[in-house]
Amino acid sequence: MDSEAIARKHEKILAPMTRAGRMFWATVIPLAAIFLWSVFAFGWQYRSGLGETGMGHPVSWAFYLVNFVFFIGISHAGALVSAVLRITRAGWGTPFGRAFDLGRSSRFYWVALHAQFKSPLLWDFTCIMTYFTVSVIFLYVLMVPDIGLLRERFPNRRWLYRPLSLGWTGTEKEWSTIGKAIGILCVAVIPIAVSVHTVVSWVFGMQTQPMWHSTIFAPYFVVGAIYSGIAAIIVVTLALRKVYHLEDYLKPYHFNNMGLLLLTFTLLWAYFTFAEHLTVGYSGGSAEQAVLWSKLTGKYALLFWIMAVLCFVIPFPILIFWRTLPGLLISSICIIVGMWIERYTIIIPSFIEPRLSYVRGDYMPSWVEWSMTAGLAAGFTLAFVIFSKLFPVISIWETEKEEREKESNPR
Amino acid sequence: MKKAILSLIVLVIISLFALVAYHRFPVRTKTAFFSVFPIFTWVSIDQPVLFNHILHTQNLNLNCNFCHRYAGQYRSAGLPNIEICKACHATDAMSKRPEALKVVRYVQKGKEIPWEKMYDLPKFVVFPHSIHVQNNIDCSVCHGLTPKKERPVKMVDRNYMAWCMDCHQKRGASNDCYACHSS
Amino acid sequence: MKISRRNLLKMIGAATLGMALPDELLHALPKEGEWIPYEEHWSSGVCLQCPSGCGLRIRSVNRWPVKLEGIKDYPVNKGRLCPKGQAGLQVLYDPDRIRYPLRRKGDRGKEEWEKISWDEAIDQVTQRLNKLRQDGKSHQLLVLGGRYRGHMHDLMSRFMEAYGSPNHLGNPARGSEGILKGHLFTMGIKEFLSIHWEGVNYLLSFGASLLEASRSTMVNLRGYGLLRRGRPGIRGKLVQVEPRFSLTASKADQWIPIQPGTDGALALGIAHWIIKEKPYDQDFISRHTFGFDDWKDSNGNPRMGFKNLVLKEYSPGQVSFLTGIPEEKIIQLAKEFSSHKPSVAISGRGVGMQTNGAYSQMAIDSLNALVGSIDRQGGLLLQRKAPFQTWLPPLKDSIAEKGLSRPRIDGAGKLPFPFAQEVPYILPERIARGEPYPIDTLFLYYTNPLFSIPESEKLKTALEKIPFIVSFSPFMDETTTFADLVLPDGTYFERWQDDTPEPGPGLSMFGLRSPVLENPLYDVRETGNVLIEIAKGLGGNVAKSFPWKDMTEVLRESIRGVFKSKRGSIRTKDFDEFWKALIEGGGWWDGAYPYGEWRKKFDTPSGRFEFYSQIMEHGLRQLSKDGSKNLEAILKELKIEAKGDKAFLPHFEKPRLIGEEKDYPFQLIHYKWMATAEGRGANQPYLQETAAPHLQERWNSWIEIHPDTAQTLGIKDGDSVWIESKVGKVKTKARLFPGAHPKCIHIPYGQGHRAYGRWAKGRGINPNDLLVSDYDYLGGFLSHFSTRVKVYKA
Amino acid sequence: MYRWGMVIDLDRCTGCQACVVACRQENNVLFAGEDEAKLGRAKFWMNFISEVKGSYPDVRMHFFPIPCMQCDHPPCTKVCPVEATYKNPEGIVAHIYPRCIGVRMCISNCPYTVRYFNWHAPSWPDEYKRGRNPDVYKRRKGVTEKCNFCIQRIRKAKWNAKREKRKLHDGEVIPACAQTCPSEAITFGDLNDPKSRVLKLSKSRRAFRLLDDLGTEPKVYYLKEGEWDDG
Repeated sequence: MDSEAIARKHEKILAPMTRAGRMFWATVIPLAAIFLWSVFAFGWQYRSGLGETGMGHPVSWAFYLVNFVFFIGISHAGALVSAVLRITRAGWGTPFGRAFDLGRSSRFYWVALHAQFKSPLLWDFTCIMTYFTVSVIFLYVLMVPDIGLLRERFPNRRWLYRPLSLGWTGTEKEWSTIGKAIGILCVAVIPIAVSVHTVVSWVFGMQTQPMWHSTIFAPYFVVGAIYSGIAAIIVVTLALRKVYHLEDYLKPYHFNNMGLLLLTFTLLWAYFTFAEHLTVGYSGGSAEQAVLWSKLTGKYALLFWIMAVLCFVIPFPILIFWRTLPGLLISSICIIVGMWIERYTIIIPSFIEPRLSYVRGDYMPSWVEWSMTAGLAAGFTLAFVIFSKLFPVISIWETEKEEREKESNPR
Repeated sequence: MKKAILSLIVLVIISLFALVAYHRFPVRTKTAFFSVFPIFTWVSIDQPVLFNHILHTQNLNLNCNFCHRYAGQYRSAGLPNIEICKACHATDAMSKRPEALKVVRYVQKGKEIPWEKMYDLPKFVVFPHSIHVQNNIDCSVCHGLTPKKERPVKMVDRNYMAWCMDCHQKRGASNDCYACHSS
Repeated sequence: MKISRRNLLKMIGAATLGMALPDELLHALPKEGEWIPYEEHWSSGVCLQCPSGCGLRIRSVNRWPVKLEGIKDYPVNKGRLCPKGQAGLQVLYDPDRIRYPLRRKGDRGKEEWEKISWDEAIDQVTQRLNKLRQDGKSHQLLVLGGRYRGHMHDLMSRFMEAYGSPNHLGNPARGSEGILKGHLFTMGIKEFLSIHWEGVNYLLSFGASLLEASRSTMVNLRGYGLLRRGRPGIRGKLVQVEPRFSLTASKADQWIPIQPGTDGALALGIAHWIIKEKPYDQDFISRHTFGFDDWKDSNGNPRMGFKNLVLKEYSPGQVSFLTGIPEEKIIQLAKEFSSHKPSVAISGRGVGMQTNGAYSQMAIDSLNALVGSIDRQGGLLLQRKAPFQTWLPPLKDSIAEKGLSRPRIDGAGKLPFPFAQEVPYILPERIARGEPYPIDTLFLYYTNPLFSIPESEKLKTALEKIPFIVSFSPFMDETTTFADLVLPDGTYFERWQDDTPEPGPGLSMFGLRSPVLENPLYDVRETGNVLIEIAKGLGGNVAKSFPWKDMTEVLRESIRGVFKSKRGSIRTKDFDEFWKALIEGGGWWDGAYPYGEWRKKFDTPSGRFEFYSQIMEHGLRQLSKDGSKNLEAILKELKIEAKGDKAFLPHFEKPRLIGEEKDYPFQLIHYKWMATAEGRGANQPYLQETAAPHLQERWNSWIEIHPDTAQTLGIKDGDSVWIESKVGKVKTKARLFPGAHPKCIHIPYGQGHRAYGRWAKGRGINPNDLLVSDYDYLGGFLSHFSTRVKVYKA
Repeated sequence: MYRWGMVIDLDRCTGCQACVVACRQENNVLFAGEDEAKLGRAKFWMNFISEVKGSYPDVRMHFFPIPCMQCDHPPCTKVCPVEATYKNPEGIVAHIYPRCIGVRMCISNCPYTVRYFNWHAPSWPDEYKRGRNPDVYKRRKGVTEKCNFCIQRIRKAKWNAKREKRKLHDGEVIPACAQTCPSEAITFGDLNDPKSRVLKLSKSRRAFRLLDDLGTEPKVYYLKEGEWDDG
């Protein structure tokens, strides 16, 4: 089949790329506004210092770290789970998100210049950079045949597609090369993605702060990341399906499978959370106890129990008994919000109750932090929306290949 | 097409490398540069009065400490104020050179000479002149030809951390950051 | 920064660029100022952040002072400084200092000023004073002084004498007069006593805030270290008797909570056990005291002695009922106090600011007499004075004589304040009523009554009645805002002044301030010089009474006496050398303290320590002769309940409280803590930012409530509450503090300024706004702790 | 080689906080102001922390001044990605401001919470600028700062000693906090000098270190409060 025919066949996938209706602008403009506002907020913060946030002593890391861990979790889990959907690419921004948090953000590259290998932050930096590079290549390679197709389909966008398509023509040799490349990258991306989140957790786990200094932090964070990642994918896919009318491609059984996966991770997450708090509660020292009780009954009890409800109590029965599309949507949104709160309750209470029990502190995010959080979320979405206008959200050639395989050996 | 991509990649790599090189090995790049173009090592500074060092030190046999009177005891060496100049240049009796007459004019007006500071270290560096003088480090190690020239000149290739550290290492001085970095 | 469109664009630009550019390109480095060689030198001075008078070593770089340290051998502070002393440079560099003489332009208190020259300002004062004098109204000049140091007080007194006005109020001991009166009645001593910390083993403190705001902060802080670990093998015991769990209580070995105002009773209860069980110092009692046993007067009438009174009325059981302290604790204290000699009983504001203050202090002094720890190793030290040369008396002309013969405006020394030297608290009433005569001109020197006197509104209306007010303050404090003319003094780094610490370390000594900077930072002049200039301008005998050119000459004349004594730390051949050494060393001090000079120091009719105060008796009998009232009536007017001999013996008088218990259920006990002790430090950000030790509060005021009390009132930690007394109400934050007395509300003192610079203004509350004036009439001082308040949520 | 250490006698400490103010004056630590202080942004290289326990009339209060502990195994230096902080040969945990990029991991990993961050650029009132110590660098916004045992004093004393070709003797160099302490609770000196007072006190029966079980090996020792016993 020539490319023109394929394109016509998958008009539904390509259609969103040509049409920019009212809905599109209604989405993009507010998102862009929020995003620009956050840029302004960052400019403000850059100018007058990190003091514009609500951080202080001893709460020296707060919202930005929560966001960093949360978004990195979502985007990386996306990469792990989704080879079909390309939602992960919006997560590339997160490594830069880390730079917002620096006192002198203009010097983030000093981490490379004056590297000290003892520091977990350096590993963090290295892993994220590696992951960033690999996943960019991975997703790009996966897209090359589609871009070749698009180059032919949209002549007025050739300036963009031509260099990106690397002169793809779809010969046998090219197919076999790309197959090999994908094979290698598929294997490579998984350990890297796992390592990224492991290292993010080690940034905490290697510190002496009470409740952070825990051995299960690495798997706990990975599970949490995949958990929130799947939820995010479900939400995004459902949205795409609805907006771009992709019902033919995203069938309910896809979602059922996703729901089952989510259910598994609900249980896994609950298990890890229980284990984490049980060990601390059963045997921990006084400093750990202080943090634990501030989470269970103290200052952070409200947040903690909201998190427990959102991450387990609501989604668990829904996922068992009511695995329909609305059910999935509700539970996924609950999980996303809940997981954000989980990151918050991991990071902030340890600062408020530091090891030296005499030190007192408090934390309330400022407008800058709220704006940056909103901006990050908006930017995330915006990037994806714009991306979906430039590239197909579902890989055409993979769908095609799948169909061809089905045709060649029908069951 | 391929060429364009390749050249792009090469450009990115080169600029990355340049960035790293600039920050990581400043002294080496700079010394390499100055070894090829030594002429740029010396920068003459337009002082309000072109002080003739060689005349004062060799012909008149004045000690550096005579004008830079804190060099032996303090962090700063000190720039001469007109009280010191006054000792000789209260009138034009000592010398009638145009530069000397400028000094006389300053002295008579009672105005300080607005010397330009030539060797300016960042504020976070503690450079005690006294210690270096006591350890018999010759002024020219850092100040180059200044004491032996007719015009005030500045040696531009010296004010780098690695250069200081090299020298410290050679002479067995401490290379602890706190030896020089102010708290 | 305003958010305009331009700025918005800039910021977005900055944000985008920010990721790529190093800081230096965006924030160009500030251009280095004129490069000057690094020149360091050290000079000496004396601190004036509190009355301790610590010796200062001042480190200056390029002529600007940058750090303060203590003078190593200075007897007060021995090279150390307290936080207030350390923050001293913020006094010198305060951005809100008055920089030149000011004349009022707008209405009073509106703070609209015009700059005038010094000559003009001094001229104005001189002309006014001259006219007043010529009109024969010289007594209408009133001087309110506060922190006089050294000879400044004498100089001002001399001016007033030569000028002819009796109205000089300048008592530096404001707030603790009760202690002074106790000392006066028992020992005839007019100064505070200090503790021989090197020797003391057992310290019984009746509410003395030793570690917070006591008299001599530094001697006590240093002394505490000595008491604890200063002597190998000996660790002294400190017992703190106080209603509130203060910092001192927390560092004491034992804290004994007591009903406020009953310290005297406890002291007598302890005395009871000591007298009964007889471990007292019989030698000291028999040789150096009067009125211990019953005695007979010259008429042969039997009189009651201390022993009988105490044995009769103050058994531990009775005292326990009064104070709320269990009997066995009283006995334990008595046992320890009498067996761990040298032991000392001391007191603080809590005792000295009650309606029964003088008697309580007498009781506490009696305890010291019982164990004989006065003027002895490890006991209380009596201040020795430096051998200054006295000046020739001022020349008084007929106007002066006439003016001085007028009664004082505050009526001190007459009923109802027979023993007061001065009663500043009564001034608002008297001035407002123009009684006994109106005041024409008021001088304010280092005092801020609008802040420090309760019921300041009354004073405000009184000040309106005074046509001309001159303030010498370096800072725009509350009262200075009401002045017509401000003649700013320099700070203590910018003037010549001697300084005798009061109380100091006991031995005779003085310090000398000399200007640190060549010229004062701003166009200010030290008040001593201004005063001399005014005197010269007045001409005649007033000018002749001031034969000196300036303050340095005054000091040189006085200090010549010290030079001539040929003793102490500086001994030189000629005076100029002595003077130079004095400036460099910061002060002069005697070698050793002469113990046991009771005969010389006790200034009582018997020349002994008097349990039975003959000073009080003679004074009152004198009054009864003059005013034809009998003694009984006088005692009644002084609101003393005791009758007969008991009135002249240490005894317990019930403290009076103002306000009904059902309307105002809590007693207001304010306290001081180190950083904001006197309210003078409120304009120093380093002190404002120092944490209150127990609650870690900074920059603000709060009240302390007992958690149980707060619960019944429905108040939670951090709530904002109203505190209301009969005369006023204020709003502030409530903090729950388990160390607060359940029946009291505690407020720290020192905040609540309405002026006094950017750091102090409008911050927190001033407990003075709540206080109701009541007096210890016998001592003639204001009682600060007799106000009842109520608290409710705002 | 010197190994600087400090002993704080809690039995002597009066809670006056002279050390706190002296440190700020010596090291140009700007006050934060009320609003910033509420957020916990006030910097105290020598901090003062306290705790009140119990109920009336059995109330107890513990407090102590807390400088940087200058750990022998500092947790903070390991985590710095750019090596801006390190333990210098004399045992002082140094922080080099120009290198710092402000990730604040050293702050979060300091179990004693004695590292402070410049949330804003310090803005000194012009008048106060004259009173700053010229030996101490003015920190910029976005860098961490901490106690360094008044390195400028140590450095100066060492220059003097070098001039006279000798070692520093005990008590010759002391930081601003120890220098001002009214009750002489703070002792500073060389832990390698067998005759130094600080070594003797650190071996005292009353000596303990904060969070000793973490294995950070602090070089700041505290001496427990003693008890008065009758007799």
